[in-house]
Amino acid sequence: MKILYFAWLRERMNKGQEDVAPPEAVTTIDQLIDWKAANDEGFALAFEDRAIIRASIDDELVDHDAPIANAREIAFFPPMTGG
Amino acid sequence: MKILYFAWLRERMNKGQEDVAPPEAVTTIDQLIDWKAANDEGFALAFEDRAIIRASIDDELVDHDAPIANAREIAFFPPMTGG
Amino acid sequence: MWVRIQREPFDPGAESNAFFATDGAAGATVTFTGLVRSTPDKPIDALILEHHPTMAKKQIERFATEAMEKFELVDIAVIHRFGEMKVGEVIVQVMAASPHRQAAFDGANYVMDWLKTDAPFWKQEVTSDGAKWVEHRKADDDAKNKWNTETPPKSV
Amino acid sequence: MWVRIQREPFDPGAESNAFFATDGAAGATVTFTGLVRSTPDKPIDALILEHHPTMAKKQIERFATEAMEKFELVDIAVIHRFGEMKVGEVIVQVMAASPHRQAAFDGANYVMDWLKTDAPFWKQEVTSDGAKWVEHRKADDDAKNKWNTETPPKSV
Repeated sequence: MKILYFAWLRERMNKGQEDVAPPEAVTTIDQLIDWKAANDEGFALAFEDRAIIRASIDDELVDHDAPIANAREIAFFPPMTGG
Repeated sequence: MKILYFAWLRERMNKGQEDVAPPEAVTTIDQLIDWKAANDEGFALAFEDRAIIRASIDDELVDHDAPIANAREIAFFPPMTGG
Repeated sequence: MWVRIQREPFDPGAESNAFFATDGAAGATVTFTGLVRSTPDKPIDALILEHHPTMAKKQIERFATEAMEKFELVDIAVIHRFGEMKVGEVIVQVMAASPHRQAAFDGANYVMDWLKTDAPFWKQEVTSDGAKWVEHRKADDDAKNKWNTETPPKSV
Repeated sequence: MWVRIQREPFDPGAESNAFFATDGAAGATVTFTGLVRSTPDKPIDALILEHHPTMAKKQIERFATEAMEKFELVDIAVIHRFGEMKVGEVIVQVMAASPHRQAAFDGANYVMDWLKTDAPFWKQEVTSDGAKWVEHRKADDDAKNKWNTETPPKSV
């Protein structure tokens, strides 16, 4: 699946997107963050304040306990400041 | 003092304004209406449904019990329908 | 704060742009635009607005001033027409500018609610049957009451 | 109902006029216009908006559709820019048309409140010190809660 990063999360990750292939045991957004953080120091640092980070699956906002099965694209980003 | 009539009140009165000189005993809008109605059949008819008629003294909306002393111009009109 | 009462039609978008140029720096602007409406089940040919000139100006200026004080507005402007207007023409436009969007919404809304019930304008709808006075709507009285203004904007 | 997300500046008054021409027959139109603000105590040179293109369009379309259903609207339209914009340029414009003025106010207000917190845009303020991400405001979360939407507009 593809992960997108936006705003300061993109800056901290130093990339706007990447392809990942988490193991089957990783079934939720939270577990995806855990798994990435364990394998990627930059990610762990960028997601330090995890509670404020928002996520979407295939263009739909989701909570961190949302299942990621069948997700094509997962996006992570700071709270929105549009309008 | 001058009395102004607007909208269907003007049409029923068949005039937009007139000058009146009520006796000293006439001290409120209500008494002015009573006095005019007693002396003017057209006015009595036009003001039949008196409760819905609104009044202003010198460009300020007033209740029917407002004192008319020092009034230069009194306006009578139906409920407003602007905007 | 300014109020214009005029017979001539005006360009609503051009008025908004002029207002933005002056007060857009505030950040948020809310514009209410009321147009002459004709519906299939109640078609009209035109609208004729009668008004009490001096009092209309004074009342709308009062509501606009109150809105400036009540909400955190940088500016508010009102244009209201009188006379005859065709379907699709603008009757009234209220523009409110603020650093805070809710204040801009509330300012324009407040002025419209009070204007509807307490500004001396009277509408006639013109149809093939002639001109007919529009009746005051009870809903308009209810609308202004939502502001809980303890001292209604009238003196004496 | 339509939503446009674009990089190019647009003329807010011309957009309003086009909207009136299509939907003005409804009677009441409320337009919210948000402009790039620079204040003396917090001057900025420009604003840069980053966005998630597909999700931004989808989310705003959802809020606009919900507004159509929730209030008695004839139409609602949203234009939101991304990329770099200068002080005084328009960031966002929402236009809501209804036979009832309160519905038009509520429709535009509702879309703005949800858009602020749940549409994927992120602002950077550009000053002589460089570009700095704007922080999300708690007040914006509170604003959307006033609608008492039991099911927040997100799925899953």
